[in-house]
Amino acid sequence: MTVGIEYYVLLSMLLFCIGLFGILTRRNALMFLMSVELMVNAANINLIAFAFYHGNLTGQVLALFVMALAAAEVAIGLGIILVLYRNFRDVDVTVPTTMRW
Amino acid sequence: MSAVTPLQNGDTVLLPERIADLTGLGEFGVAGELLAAFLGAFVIANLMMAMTGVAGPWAKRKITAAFTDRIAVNHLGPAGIFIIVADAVRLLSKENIIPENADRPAYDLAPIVIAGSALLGFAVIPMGSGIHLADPEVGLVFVFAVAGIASIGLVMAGYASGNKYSMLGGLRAVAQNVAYEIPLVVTGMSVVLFAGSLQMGTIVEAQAQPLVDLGVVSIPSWYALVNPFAFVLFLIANFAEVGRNPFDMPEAPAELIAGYQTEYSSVYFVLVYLGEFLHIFLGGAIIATIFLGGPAGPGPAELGIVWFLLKIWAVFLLTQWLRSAIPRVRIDQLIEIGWKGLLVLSFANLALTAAIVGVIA
Amino acid sequence: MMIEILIGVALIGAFATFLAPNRIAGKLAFAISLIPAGLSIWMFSAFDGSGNALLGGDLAFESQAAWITLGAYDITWFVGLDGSSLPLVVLTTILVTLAIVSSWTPIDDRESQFYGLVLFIEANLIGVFAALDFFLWFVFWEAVLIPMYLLIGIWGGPRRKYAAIKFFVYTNVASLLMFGAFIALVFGLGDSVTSFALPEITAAMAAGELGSFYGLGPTTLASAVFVAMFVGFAVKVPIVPFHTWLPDAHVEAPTPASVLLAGVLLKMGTYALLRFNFTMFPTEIIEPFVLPIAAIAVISVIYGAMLALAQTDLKRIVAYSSVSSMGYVILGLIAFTQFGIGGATFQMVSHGLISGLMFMAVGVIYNATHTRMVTDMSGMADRMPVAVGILIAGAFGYMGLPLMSGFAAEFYIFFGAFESTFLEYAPIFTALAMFGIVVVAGYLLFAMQRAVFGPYNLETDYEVGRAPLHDVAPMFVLLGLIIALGVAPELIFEMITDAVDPILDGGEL
Amino acid sequence: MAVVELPEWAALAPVLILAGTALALFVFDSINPRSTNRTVLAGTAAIGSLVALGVAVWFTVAGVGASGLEGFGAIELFDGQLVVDQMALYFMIIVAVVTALVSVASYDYMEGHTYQAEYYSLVMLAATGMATMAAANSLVTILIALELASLPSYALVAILKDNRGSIEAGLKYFLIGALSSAIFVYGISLVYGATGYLQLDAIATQLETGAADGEFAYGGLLGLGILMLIGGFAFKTASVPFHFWAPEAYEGAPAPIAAFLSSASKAAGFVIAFRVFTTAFPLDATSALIGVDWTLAFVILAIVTMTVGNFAAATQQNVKRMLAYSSIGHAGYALIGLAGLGAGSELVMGAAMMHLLVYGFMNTGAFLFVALAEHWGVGRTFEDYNGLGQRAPVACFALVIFMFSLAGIPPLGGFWSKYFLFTGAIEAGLLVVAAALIVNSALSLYYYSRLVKAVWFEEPPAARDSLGQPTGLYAAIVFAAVMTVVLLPGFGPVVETALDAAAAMIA
Amino acid sequence: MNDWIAIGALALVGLLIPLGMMAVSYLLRPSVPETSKRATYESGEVPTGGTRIRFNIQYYMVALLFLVFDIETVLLFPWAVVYLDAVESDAVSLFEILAPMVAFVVILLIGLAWAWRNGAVEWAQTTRQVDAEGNRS
Repeated sequence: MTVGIEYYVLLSMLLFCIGLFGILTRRNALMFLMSVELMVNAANINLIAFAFYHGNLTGQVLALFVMALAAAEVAIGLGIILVLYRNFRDVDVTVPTTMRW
Repeated sequence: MSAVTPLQNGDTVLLPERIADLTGLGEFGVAGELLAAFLGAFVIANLMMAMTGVAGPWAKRKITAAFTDRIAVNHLGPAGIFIIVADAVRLLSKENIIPENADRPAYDLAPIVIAGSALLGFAVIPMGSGIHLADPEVGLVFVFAVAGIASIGLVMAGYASGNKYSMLGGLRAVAQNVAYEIPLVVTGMSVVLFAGSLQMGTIVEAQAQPLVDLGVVSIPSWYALVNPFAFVLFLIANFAEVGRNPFDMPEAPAELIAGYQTEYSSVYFVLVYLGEFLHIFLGGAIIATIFLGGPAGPGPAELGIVWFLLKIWAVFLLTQWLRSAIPRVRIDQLIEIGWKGLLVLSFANLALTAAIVGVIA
Repeated sequence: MMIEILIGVALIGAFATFLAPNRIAGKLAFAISLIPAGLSIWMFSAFDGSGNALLGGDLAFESQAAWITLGAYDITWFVGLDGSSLPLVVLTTILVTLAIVSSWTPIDDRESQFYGLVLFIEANLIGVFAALDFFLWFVFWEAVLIPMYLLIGIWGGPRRKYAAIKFFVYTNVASLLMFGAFIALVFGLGDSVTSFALPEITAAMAAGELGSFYGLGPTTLASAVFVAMFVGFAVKVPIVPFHTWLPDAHVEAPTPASVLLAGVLLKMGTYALLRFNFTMFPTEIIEPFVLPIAAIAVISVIYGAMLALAQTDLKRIVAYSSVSSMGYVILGLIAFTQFGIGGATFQMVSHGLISGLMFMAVGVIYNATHTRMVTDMSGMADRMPVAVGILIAGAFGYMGLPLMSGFAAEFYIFFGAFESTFLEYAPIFTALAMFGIVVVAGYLLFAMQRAVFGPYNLETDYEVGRAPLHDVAPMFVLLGLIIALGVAPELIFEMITDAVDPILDGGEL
Repeated sequence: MAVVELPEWAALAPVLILAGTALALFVFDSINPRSTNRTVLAGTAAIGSLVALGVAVWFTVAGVGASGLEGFGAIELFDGQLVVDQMALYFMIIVAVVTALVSVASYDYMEGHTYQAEYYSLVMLAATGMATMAAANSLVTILIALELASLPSYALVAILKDNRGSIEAGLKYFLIGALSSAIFVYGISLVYGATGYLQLDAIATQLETGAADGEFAYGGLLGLGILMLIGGFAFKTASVPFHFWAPEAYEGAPAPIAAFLSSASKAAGFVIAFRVFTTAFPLDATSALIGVDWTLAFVILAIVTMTVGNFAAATQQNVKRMLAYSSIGHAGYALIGLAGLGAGSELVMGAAMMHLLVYGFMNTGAFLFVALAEHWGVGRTFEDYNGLGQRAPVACFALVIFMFSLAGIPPLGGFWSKYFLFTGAIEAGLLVVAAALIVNSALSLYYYSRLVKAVWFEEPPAARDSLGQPTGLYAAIVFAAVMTVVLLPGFGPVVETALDAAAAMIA
Repeated sequence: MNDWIAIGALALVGLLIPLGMMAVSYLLRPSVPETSKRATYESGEVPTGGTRIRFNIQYYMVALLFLVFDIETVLLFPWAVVYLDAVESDAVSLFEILAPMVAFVVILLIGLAWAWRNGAVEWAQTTRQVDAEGNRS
């Protein structure tokens, strides 16, 4: 009762594309973060599926690390978004344009 | 340390298989397996629902009354036991008032999440007498993870209600959960150091080894006895985690009306309320499993479920006892106890345990 | 070790001056610059080399040390002097000393930086003339640009920014072209060379080791490289049509910078032409280009002179006349005779001295009048007899008055060009170039007549008095040198021909 | 050989020292919160990075990681997750140097900032990440090190939390960084899926056997993965197509941080790119499997990056932004190191390494000059810099050195590395790239000399207060300038080290 | 039989029971719509202001701190699982097993100490504390 590896890859690619789509269309910084998380988790699905497929644990271990890194990234990101809100009164990523040329 | 071989699936007979064997569903292949699993799940879920049913409307009142020297429910049935049915009917047939500011899908989902997450946690708990739904290798992590989902339910409830008090209650719930989750998990980890596995079955089995053999009486190596420090830490963290006294900040009626459940009524309220009790029992089940030897106890193995329920109820009793005996801490004290006290202590415990395990081996 | 000492003294001096307080910077720089000047004169007297540096001659003051190894190629610190480079080194050190002295009056802002840069230029100029490893040479070559860029840009006249950038861009693009070409050449030589030492490359070229490079056959490659390098150096020289940066740079540069620019920097170009294009390449590569080069040389001579004729700015006149003078040098070089190349080298020295003198004289007048316009300064002869006298003497030098070094130089060049067998129609070219002399004489006399004689009509009557001694003394030194070389050209000419002869032998002429 | 016998893990000493310094700063701040004792904090950071530098140099000289009779061979740690070889040490040196310069310069620049200790410890943490990147030998460690370098950097860019520019810069840097790291992770997962390994040499072995017996079925997956990995590198090195963040981030960030990011972070990005593409994806096997020669991607990236960077730089009015774009241009130059790998010669990659070292001095110096200008408060555009040379000749002279070195003019260190890149490109047969290098260098001269012109030639605005001479900034700038110059005569050891390291990687 | 099938089944049951209860309640309960019923409950007073209130920044600090430590426990669990086996096998010394974890935890504790000292887990600050803070910097 094993599911073929290609389905996992398809799933993860779908997730990745959803994330990418979110990044391209959303202007809210929080939404952007969430979309990025989707992309990272797509990678995690891949890693775990492939780890199972290849029969080694490397992928799973990396998936753990990736989760940790994603969490750290979110922590930093939220901090930045917080100061962003404090300075610009908005979390729309297109609002800060003090440096456009 | 004696060699504890991690159990492989099939070493113990799990509930679904038992059902499959009994009913002959095993012959129907995957569909039969699914059906058997479903039946097993149904049994366990109903067992737990029944227990909360007993605990919520009846036992809680009785215990509190006993502590405060009152009588409490006593009209319906022996010792008022039928209040359970009456309350159930009463609550289910009440009008469901949904506040106008509610954020609808989240508002409706929150009770389901709160109740469902607690139920799901019981999947990996070995309750003895063959009542054990599943025994995955990552059981302990699974149960922590599933129990953690409740915070999402709480914050959803608090946020979606559109009420300031609910919002604060939800936030407090999260702050509290996150503050005590780590001591909880880290202390749980010190058990893993002893057992060398995350599988619930293995952890229980490891506790069956005799700690001290006094000839007639053999004291089992329950981790509560082996590592009482960890046990106490875990107990405290667990109370905070399930939001009981003295850590019942999220709903603190005196401050926040009823916290995140302020705006809930009718069946939604029932679900939230039951969910909380389920969580208390889940916490008790975890404690029982990883510190109190699970279903172990004197007598034949078939009595496992009895011993197990007894242990859960003991923990429940303790929560109610504390509810009556100890005042609530302030929110700032709560956070500081968590971060500055329990967290550090739990790490100390972990390091100490690791050192002891290492030296013994 | 002598060359290292020269460069080191100048470099350390530059640094010390840069950090010194403005008040004493000028004196300090002068004192420091006396050391290389004195040393180089001693080196001149102690010169014991023979032959051409690139063609296996005996080098004076040679020293070589490992620097960087890049794959198959060694890049070394390799310096040494032969008869053609030593006079230029001496010219450099002397002119720098004099330029420093002549800056005392006009430079009154950020002196320490100014003198620091001048000494820095000196160090690099010595390096350019002494280096015998291509990379080393190129480093010095380019290192001259930055301080000169700053000198023009900071202390220059009203249009200094434009002039500085123009100078910088022209010379840099030219360098890039030349550099790329040379690298292509070395790659084309492939395994036959193991270092960037110029003698080794020359030997390999002579031995016909040139292979193909990116599909270019040896001959094509060599020709392309020859042209690219010629163009690269021509910008520096400069010759028509690459000369347009020169008037701007000269006019806008402060007097001492002009002195160095005209006196030494231009010689870098001609020196490089001599060293690379006309020494390194076999004659059969040069041959197709002889006529065009000669034509360019003659055009430079005449066109430069004509342009000078049209100018009213005294500095601009001198600048254009430099273009003209450099045309002679090219003509002498392409003649490929002992007198031609030797004369060209001699002209480098001579022109360095004369143009330095001219610029100094103009500078002294400018210091007093704050104008360089020929029309404005008429009648100056009365007010500043010494400066004007020297200016006129310089002009005569330019014109090639006998007993002045210009005469000797031009004589050698014409003689060499005339007798050239390498250059077809040599007499015609020579004659045309000689016609340039007439124009030069014409415009200089014309300018002098307008500028310094005639009625005094400076609109604002400045307090024009005698120039201070330290302004005038350098000019006398230069004048002395000019006359000395004019009277006794063999002072350096023998040395030069000694270095030039191997080229001609190698060139099988 | 080495006088002292050290245990194997000691090979990581530079990294450990950097990490230890970061922790020491945290401890200091915990004991003494919100301390503004800048001397102690900046001093600790500077000393820590200098010690790391010293150790790295010592190791290099002693031959740690070097192959051959003299050396000890590459030291593999943690089952080859980390490897300390010459290249690792080489890049640790770059990182440590830049960190030291930045720490010293920050002493003055961050004066009056509330979160001093945080600032320095974040710098040290980022430096630790970058140094680890130099030694990372597996996609796991690479990812972790990359994030360890990136996360503090995001915070550092946005550390001026009341400055809208800084916040905006931090936000943009973070958003693009997060996106690119997501893409990078996905790329890793695809490569892992195609090969089953994350360790670089294991991947290579897998690919080679796969190419040999023709049973490798995941060419497409691998190709896509490699493409995504390139995306991650492009972000870290500020190359096209992930370069958008650079101008904004550098402009908004505190100038020392901009220096740090544009020099050390870029170098670190390149070291993993070098290592991954030389170790994990052997050219022949990989191109046989994915059907395309991956150097082609770098050829295109190199040309586009240097052109985009230089052309954009030429149009800027803001000095910091100009430097930012020029830094993109320089990423393009360094990319030649990967583009030219097809020839199988170590020269071109070695040249890129040399360029990154020199760049570490000259670019850091240039940004620190901007830091100095910001410290003076003279403004940000070219016009605002007018006439600074009259007031601060030493710093402005250093600026001249940096600018001309960046442009690649001979008497300065930048000339060598650019020349080596040029020869390397020619040797690798990339005539187009070499031509692009030349053209772009010529173009870059325009805008670099423009700054020199502003500082030295233009008249200063009428009212300008006298300019202070902050010790730390001056020391850092002068040191960077001296090194930029000294690298010209002293380039020999650099060349040897870089070429040895590159040769060891390619072999 | 796969454990996860059973767990999935329980998840399904865990979903169905609440839904079932909701369905039963839906059939039983009355519906008497009335506007004032649906108003937000604020102790019987007329509700004031919005619900999206500003709350203490400390919630955020704590959340971030949690993120760090939670992830850290995730990374510690694998270590904890193999610890016993590693101790019992003689291949590695106790130090080698213990040291990485201790180093890891120590780094985290430094982080905690830092957060502690910098007031990240300080829930409420009195005016005096805030003043002292101001003087220190």
